[in-house]
Amino acid sequence: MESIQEIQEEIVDDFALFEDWMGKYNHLIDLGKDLPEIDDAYKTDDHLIKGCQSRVWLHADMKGEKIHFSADSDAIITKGIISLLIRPLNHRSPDEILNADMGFVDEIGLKEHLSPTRANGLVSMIKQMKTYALAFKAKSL
Amino acid sequence: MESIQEIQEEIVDDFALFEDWMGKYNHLIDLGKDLPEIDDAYKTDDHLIKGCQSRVWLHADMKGEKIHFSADSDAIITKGIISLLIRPLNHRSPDEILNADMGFVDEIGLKEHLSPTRANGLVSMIKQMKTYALAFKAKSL
Amino acid sequence: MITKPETKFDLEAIRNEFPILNQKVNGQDLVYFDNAATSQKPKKVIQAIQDYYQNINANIHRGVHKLSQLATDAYEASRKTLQEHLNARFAHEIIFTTGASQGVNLVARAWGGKFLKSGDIILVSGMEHHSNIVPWQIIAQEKGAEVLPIPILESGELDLEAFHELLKKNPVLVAVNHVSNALGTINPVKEIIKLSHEKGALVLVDGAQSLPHMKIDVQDLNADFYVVSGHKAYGPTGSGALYGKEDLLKEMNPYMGGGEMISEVKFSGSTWADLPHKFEAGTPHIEGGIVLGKAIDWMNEIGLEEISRHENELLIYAQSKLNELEGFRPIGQAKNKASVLSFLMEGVHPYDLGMILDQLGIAVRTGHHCAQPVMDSYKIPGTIRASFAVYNTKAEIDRFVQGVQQACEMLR
Amino acid sequence: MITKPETKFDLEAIRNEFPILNQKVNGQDLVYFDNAATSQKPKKVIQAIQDYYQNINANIHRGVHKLSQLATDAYEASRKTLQEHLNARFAHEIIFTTGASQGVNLVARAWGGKFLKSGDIILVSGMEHHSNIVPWQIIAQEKGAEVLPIPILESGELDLEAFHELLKKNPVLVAVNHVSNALGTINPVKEIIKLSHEKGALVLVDGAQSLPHMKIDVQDLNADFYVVSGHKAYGPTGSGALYGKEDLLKEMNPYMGGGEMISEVKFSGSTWADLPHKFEAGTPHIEGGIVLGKAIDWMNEIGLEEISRHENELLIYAQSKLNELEGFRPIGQAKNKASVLSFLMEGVHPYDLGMILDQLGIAVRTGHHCAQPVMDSYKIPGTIRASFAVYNTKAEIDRFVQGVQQACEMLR
Ligand SMILES: Cc1ncc(COP(=O)(O)O)c(C=O)c1O
Ligand SMILES: Cc1ncc(COP(=O)(O)O)c(C=O)c1O
Repeated sequence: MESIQEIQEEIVDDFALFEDWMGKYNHLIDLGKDLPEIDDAYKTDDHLIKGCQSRVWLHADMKGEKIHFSADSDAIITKGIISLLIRPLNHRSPDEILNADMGFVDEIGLKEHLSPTRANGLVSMIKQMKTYALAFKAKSL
Repeated sequence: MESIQEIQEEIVDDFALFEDWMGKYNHLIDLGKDLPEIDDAYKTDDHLIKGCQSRVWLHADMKGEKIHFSADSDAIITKGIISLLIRPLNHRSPDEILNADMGFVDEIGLKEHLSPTRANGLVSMIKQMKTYALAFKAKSL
Repeated sequence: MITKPETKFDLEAIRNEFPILNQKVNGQDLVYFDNAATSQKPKKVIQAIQDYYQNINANIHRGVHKLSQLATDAYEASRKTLQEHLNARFAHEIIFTTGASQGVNLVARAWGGKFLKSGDIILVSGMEHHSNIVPWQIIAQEKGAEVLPIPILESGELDLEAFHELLKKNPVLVAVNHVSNALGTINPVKEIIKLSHEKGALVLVDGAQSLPHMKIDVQDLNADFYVVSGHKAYGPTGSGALYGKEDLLKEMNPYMGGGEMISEVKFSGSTWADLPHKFEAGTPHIEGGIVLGKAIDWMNEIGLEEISRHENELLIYAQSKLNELEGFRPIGQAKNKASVLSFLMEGVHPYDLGMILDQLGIAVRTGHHCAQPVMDSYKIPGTIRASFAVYNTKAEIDRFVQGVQQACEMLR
Repeated sequence: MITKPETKFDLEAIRNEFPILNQKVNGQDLVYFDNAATSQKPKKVIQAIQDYYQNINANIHRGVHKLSQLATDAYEASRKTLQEHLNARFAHEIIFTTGASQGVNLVARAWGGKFLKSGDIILVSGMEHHSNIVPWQIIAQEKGAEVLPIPILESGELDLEAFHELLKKNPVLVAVNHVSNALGTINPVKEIIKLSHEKGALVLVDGAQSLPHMKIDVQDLNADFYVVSGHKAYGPTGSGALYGKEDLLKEMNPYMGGGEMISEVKFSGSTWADLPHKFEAGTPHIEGGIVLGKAIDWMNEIGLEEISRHENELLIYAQSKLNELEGFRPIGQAKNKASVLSFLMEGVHPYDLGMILDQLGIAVRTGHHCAQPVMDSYKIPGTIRASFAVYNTKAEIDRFVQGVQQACEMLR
């Protein structure tokens, strides 16, 4: 399997193909549409991430040593962003996830999503993924 | 007896003799020093005028049809200003006092004392003098 | 009576007064349609701020020195401007606040803290901004009182029949906005006040959204309390005012403790200053207070009638253009509306639409607009809101409508 | 560790940054010695205000559009600046306020409203500004708690022996300023906090007068709450901050209700947002919050050590010059003092002296300086207070001392 960083570089390269924001956003929207559906059982308030203007549900399972994420949102661009985050972090060990540097979102040119305002859930999403990782790590100790 | 306005004009003329603020203030300080003393019995909290940075006591008596004012302050410039106000208004009928236009203080070039800030009691003093007049008028009706 | 000087509405001249509008956002000319959140500021206002700091900055009310006097005079002159603008009886009925929210909180705490009793009922309209709901909830909980919503109709208007029924419960206070920030509805506050008074209830009107758009006359309305926000009306951030009837303000508790608001402080007990100082503890936002008056002057120079005529034109134009788009669903269609246009596009999440519009340089707001109960009553998570100010143009609306169309094509 | 850049203290360059100082007052060059009331603002601060309104003005935290993001980022960056400047552990321990007064009121209401019980004791130093007395009196009265003063000595220092005795009463909170605005005393707050904590009392430190003059380290002090005011530290009016320890802030009630501070609003009940938003209801003074950070940057560019070294020189110089005048009586002669010089001239009322100095273009403050209990303990109605900032000069002090002499000759 590729490393987290390799996948991130791939994603950055993918986005580099687009010359304007329209291309990027269309790609993001496509990614959103392709995001595997989350089990309806997890679309509950417990799984809602606070601090997003659109609703975002995130669930994590431990399969063996690895964490499996699934997520959904009512907004399609948000789903695209979720997809960007899940791709590199899915099926990784808690430590890998905890150590992952997610700065690649900036390189894509989606910096507006990185700003720590409450309208944007990206920071909260990353935090929540890392929180899951931490919880699973604690359990396994 | 001269009219209120005549006395005011006199005061304005007096002050016009001074070319600079020093002269004016020295004159004001002299007026303050010359202000007749108030009866100690009236230097009580009841007679304090609110809104002055220095303490100002004002008392009014009805003598016949006319009002007699006496006042004091712990600050000498304030006493000078009191003196400016009392001179035209003393021994006048309530109506004369109520109708008096006190804009002459402005003409003297002591405008800074007229500003309705709470540091400056001039406005409060004039108000209090008119309040006394109103009270005596009401009583006599 | 002052006769109004002849004014000619010159949109280009007005736009030239707003340096920020000449900006590129994401490579495109900025279209700023987030005016209900906060308005942009004319040069006159920005310049007045600079003038304040370069010429007369000083702490007010207590200084004997010249700068302090100049600053105090300017501050009190601004209070007078607000008094005249809102047609209050006395200048001391105007309390400077940091915005509409603080105004409501002040009344909830200083009036409610003293007079609210267990079992009392407060009616709050169902289209209020959180700032006119939560302060009542907090004080009501403290006092064992109850906050009941006045329901709204599908049209986005208050359900006046339901209101009549609710009045039978003898509420002690009714809280309602003059203009809804989420729906644009202009509420019949004069009638609401009259009905409420007949039942002995006081009325607080939230004028955060009315000040920038229309003439307000607190005596004609007979409002007991009226709060406004400066930053939404071309003024500085952190500025605002509360109007309250003198006799009510006099009876209320102080709100904050501090300098300025006292008559005498002793450890054995302190006494309060007269109005308006009783409610203005600490060094106020002097710059904000002074320059809010300049913003009001600026609006009056253009003329409130001209402002609302122009904005209304924009509203009607935008509505008719959007109507041509597939899946357009306006939220809030009251007969009487200010220049706030809330809507949804079928199959498109407001957030997605907002993001794409932003890429096109167009600033709108998306979400619940701090009015979750409104969204709940429509059973929607939020809306897209375009809100217009005097400097907006039809050409901007064309770009906006085109942007909405383009975004929908991308997103659907 | 960041190594400090070499700075050279260049007084003339500093003065050039303050356009207001070039002014004539009553025909004379302005000497501004009323800095403890409010400081003047450097060009950098005035320019930052203009930049804000001309480039990024928008409402913060909720907008998806570019301007809103820029404004939010700038606002949060300023919070970070304050965090670093005060050495708080987390940025969310910094709550933006409208000044020191609101900071104290917030704690009194949001902490006291929840935790204060009947019979509880709050110790308040006898040299507090009204803003750190009255809020405690108000909440204490509501809750049946008691406010006891910590006496002060003739020297203008706190009576630490008496404080020891008072601690035996097991107070729940101690309120004390870092620097007294009326006397200039720098209080040993670290020691006071240590002693208070040993007895289980929380400590609120009023830093309104320390922020402009010295390095503050809330963790080193171990302060529970620390309030500052922006306008006294070269920042805009209406700006300020409260530092509070995370666990304390988390447990407290909200202060105001409104937008921003909620997580969810329903008529059946609302829930609160996380820190710091829980305490920042309504649209904040965005300009003030952002530019306060710039003012702090400006101070740090000069260097706090340089600032206090210069101010201390002025204090010593002024004191020695005034000492030569007949009837000079300093009020407050603590060993550890900031650049506040309170005094009386025998046989002269402070108000008279202030008026004459004003005629000479010299701005000082006269009166009780919102600290009536201090005046009561000295049994005086007030003092004349000259307070120095980094831009003041010895030449100005010469003019001031000459002015005092001249005034005394006129007045005696
Ligand atoms: C020691 C002290 N505390 C509190 C305050 C109140 O600060 P603000 O007026 O900024 O609220 C002041 C200002 O006068 C002060 O000097
Ligand atoms: C209707 C309404 N009320 C109250 C407020 C709160 O005003 P402010 O944020 O200025 O306190 C707003 C602003 O969002 C509003 O639109």
